[in-house]
Amino acid sequence: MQTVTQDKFKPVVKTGNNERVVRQSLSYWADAWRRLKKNKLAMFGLIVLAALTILALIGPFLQPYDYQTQDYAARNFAPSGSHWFGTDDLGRDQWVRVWWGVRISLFIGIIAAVLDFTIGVLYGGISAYFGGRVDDIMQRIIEIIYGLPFMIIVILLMMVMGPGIFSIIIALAATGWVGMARLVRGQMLSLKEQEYVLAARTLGASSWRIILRHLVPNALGIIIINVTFTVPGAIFAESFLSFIGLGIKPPMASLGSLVSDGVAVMRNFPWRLLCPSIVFSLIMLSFNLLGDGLRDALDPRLRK
Amino acid sequence: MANIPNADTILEVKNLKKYFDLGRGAILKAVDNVSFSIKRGETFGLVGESGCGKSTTGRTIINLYNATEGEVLFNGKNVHKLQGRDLKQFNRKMQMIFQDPYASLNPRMTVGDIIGEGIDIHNLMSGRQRQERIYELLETVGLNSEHASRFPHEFSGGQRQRIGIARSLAIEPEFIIADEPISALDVSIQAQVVNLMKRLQDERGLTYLFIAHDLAMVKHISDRIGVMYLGALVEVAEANELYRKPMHPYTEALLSAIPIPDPEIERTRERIILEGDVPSPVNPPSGCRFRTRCPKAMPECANVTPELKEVEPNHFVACLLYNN
Amino acid sequence: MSNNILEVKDLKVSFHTYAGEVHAVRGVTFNLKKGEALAIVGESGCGKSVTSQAIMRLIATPPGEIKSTSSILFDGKTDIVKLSDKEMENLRGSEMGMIFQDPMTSLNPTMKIGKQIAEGLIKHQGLSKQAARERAIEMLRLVGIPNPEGRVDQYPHQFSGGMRQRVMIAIALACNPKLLIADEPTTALDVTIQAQILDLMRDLQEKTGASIILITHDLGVVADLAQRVVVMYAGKVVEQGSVDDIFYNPQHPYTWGLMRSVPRLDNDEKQELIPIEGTPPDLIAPPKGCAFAARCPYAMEVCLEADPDITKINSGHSASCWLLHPNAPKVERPVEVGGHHNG
Amino acid sequence: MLRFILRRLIYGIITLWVLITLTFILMHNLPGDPFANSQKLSPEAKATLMKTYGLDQPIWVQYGSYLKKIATFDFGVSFNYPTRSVNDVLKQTFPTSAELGMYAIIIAVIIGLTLGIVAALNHNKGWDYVAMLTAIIGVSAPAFVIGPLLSYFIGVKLGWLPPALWKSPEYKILPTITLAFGTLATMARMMRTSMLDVVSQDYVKTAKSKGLSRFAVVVKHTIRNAMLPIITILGVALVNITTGAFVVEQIFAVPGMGKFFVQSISTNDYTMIMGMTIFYAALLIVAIMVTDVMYGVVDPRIRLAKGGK
Repeated sequence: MQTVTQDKFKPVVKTGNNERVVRQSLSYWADAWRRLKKNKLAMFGLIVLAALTILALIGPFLQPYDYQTQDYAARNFAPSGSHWFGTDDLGRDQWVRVWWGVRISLFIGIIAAVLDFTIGVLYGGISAYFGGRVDDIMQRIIEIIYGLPFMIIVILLMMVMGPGIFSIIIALAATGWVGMARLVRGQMLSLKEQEYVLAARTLGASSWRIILRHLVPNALGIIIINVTFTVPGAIFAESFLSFIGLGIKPPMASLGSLVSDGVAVMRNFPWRLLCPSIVFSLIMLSFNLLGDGLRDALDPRLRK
Repeated sequence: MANIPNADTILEVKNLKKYFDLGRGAILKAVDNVSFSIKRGETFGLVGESGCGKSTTGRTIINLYNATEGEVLFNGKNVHKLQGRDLKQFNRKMQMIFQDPYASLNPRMTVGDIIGEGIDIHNLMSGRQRQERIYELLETVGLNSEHASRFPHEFSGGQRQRIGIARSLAIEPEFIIADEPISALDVSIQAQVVNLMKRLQDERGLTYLFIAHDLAMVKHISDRIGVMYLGALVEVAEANELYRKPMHPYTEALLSAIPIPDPEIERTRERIILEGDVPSPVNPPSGCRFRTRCPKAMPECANVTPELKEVEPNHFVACLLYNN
Repeated sequence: MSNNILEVKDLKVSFHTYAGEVHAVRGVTFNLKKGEALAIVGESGCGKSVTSQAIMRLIATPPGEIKSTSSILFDGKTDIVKLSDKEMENLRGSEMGMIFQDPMTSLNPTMKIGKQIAEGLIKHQGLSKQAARERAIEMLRLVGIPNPEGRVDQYPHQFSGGMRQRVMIAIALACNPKLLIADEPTTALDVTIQAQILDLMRDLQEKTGASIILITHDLGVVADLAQRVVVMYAGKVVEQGSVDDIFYNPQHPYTWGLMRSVPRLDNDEKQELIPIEGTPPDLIAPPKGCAFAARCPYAMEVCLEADPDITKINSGHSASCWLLHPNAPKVERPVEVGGHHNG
Repeated sequence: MLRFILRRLIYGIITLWVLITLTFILMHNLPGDPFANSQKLSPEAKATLMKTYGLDQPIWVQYGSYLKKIATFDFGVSFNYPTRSVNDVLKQTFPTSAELGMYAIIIAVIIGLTLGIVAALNHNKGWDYVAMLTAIIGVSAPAFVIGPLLSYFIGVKLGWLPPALWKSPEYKILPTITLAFGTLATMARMMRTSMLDVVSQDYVKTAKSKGLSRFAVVVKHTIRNAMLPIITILGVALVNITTGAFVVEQIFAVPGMGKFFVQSISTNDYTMIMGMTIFYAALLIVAIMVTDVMYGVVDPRIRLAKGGK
């Protein structure tokens, strides 16, 4: 038996508030940002992406060349002080061409993501919102499109429309939205049955209010995750097309076409392969790392 | 019919049916011909096992679902025919408390905005006044004003459930449907929520439809109780009467199945153990739905669907045993 | 002491999380006699499930850790804490079986249920596939599944919740274990199905003589099935004794609180429910002194400073509360608790 | 179950039909006519050719005969080399591509799944990081980057393996690795996620509580169930491998369908493109269909459900 002095047996006066919440208050987005910041790989991806974006914007101006002027006196130079990434067989500066390629990649990636997002959210949202027959028909259409090998459709579209950025974007947008539409529909259908949405309905909330205040904010996290993976997908698709000769027209450069040209001459001028390959892989890597990080940060299942 | 409507009746459910089309010709008869009424200021408990249609009944009453057949009269008006201003008015008068304290609060909204949503929708107040009202509601349910800026995930299950109650109170309803409000909570917390609900009823003259599977808690809070089985109401009686004198064999079995926290009673108690499982509401048995598990089933139970009849004053049973 | 099938001594289990070490079980001691049914009750997060999983050594390490000073003596000789993984595998399933809370997720959805029962038999009793199958059918019959010959080759999704819990019981009892641990076995089931399962468990205990540890939060289920009760709060045992001790002569304010917060079906007058205010402490930083002090209406200064000793009430009944200290002021037990019985 | 298979079959056929129609419409909207390139042709000769190919007929007649031809597996002859039929080219190149694809998918599945399993079983430990690093590199560096680099460093610089061509077994290593890499990475990631999901399931705890050995728990209960969702992505993996082969065959000068397809694209050989597109598409649609059905067969929850999903 522990020895205790008598005065310790006085009842304590309860002052504390039982309902005090001690944790710091954080909104979903603030908390997601905090998690993302803790994720070193994701932050690496974010920083590299920022650096690449800046270089894509200013890179071409750091050298006194442009992407198309040919200089027969300076053919196939190795990287040096005057041509940081060397030159190609027409004497064009590789540094400038690579950053032009990055510009195109990022541009296409972002536009494709925006289009995917817009079409996908509209299609999926309409399908889920109206339900019933509309949903049925829209879903059948999706199932059919989903079964199509999308790269082959893109190739066909490119052949009809001819090469160029515009064609690529149209071709990617025409095929890429299906995944997003399915995701949005699934999200909306499950969110619609959530008790907080039912609660809003019993309060008499209008459809718009439910969509804007309840459905969209709660689906946004997963949609954003999907978008971050759409971007590298589109960048890959563009480079792939350019690589097989269906993408960007010369003299404009794309990372895909630069790699493709590099393959032909890699035995003699390996830097022509290495420079665009490394930059391209860095872009893909950063987007994937960032996407993984965002998934961990935004996925509600991981929240406690 | 369960009750003769009069001025005291706030809610009347008449021959309500709610079917769900599962596709391929399969129809789930979640609620099949249910009638009862609730008097102003009373608590009506609705009990039954999972899948018996008690939650669907609640949701159909509050107009989250359309009725397949039958009608729900709230203050004498058919709930499913309301439009425009009448509908808005109805939304203010009837509210719901939900089961899952995690899913019933929007995780992206602050507690203040969650509670204030009803105020915003009905344009009741704004600015400081709205703020004051939210603080007041938080205090009513035992929380305080500093909680308004926080998010739902920072609260425990019991606290969240009280936030849900505050949300429903914000627009000053007359009638609240509580759909299993305590089944997700720990026992010691259940009492917090139930006591709060009782206090609010006394202070504000609320009417409750209390849906739950925990008969002991339903009996504790309710004035009258309806027992549901497979989409049908099998017995309605005053709470103590139902326990003292269950008439329907299902009610009897249900009551006997509940273990009582008293070892001495448990040691001597004879239990009625029902055989098998509840049949599927997609393909319910003909006649009386309980007959496949009923220890007292008779041959004619397969052919005749028993109707809810007042066998004793204010005690209604749907069973052929009481048909003569 | 060979009378005991299980002796748990100073069991401590922690989980290492990103936020720090969570002390889920903080020194739990109790014994289980042969053939006895013991219930562990408490609120969610009190450590009752962790205790049961520690006995089965089902706690993933890491993040979990059973402290090496703990001991769980099985059948008077084997210390479960010190067994190698291999030795533990031989004990699990053959000497002790377990039933989990959710029958919908506890069975492998892609394996025939007969095979799921047979697995343990093949491993522990060296039965042939055919013999194990025969025994699986026998087990299904024993747990009351109609047409076991036909059902043995079906998959879990073809069974209802109650039927799946019967299958789980068949799996747990297949090798005639000496100890059956049931972790909230009826919580996910409807009352009429719960009655079936409780009935079955009582029946099987009589037939097999297995000892049972029943984890539950439902005092009704405790009164129905258990002979002894351990009440846990915040990772510690606050009171333990026979069911009669706990229900008719409870000593700890937390036990009182548990009893007062549930309504009784057999009470006609509307008694007031008295909730335990507040919420249990976060076990990342367990409070100094008695963990219940913050919610206890009788808390004294000493409660906030030091953990109370275990006080013996009678041979099998003990509680940890400063109110039981000889110098403590006398507190009347609330009348609602154990009221109509001369404890 | 029968209903489930039938449903998949009908979808497959509709998809195929949509694709054939799409191909037809797109081909008819190509800029210029197919003979625009050959300036040597006189207008008369051109008209004769148009007649031979039925291009002077109304469009729906063309569509009808097109469908009929495809239904009888007659893809016509090459526009550019009228002596070569599309079928001949397919017969000639398909075996090579199939061989390469087969190797790649086998390697991707075996190594990918192993990597995923190892990573999941060593969650947040060394092996997990190694596996995931491999996976993320695989996802970030597609075939047209990995391929040339492997060819250059291992083939040209180090000279360990032939940098190109498709002859004896050692020639086949680099193309196979290149083609398998991306899919391998996807497989590894998927399998890891799926495994981590299954490991935390209650039934794994049940399996442990029976006293099964760690090995038995992992093999019989965890991996088995974790594989189920992987089956559904096998179809997609096959699609990726097929399109990846366009590039890989180009880089390593493998005389397969992909290389020929890319060549046809650059020479605007329209009948060839059409024929090959449909062949490819049919192949892939069937593959997706088969994996879908396979999933249904393996998962008893679908197999034994009444009337499909």
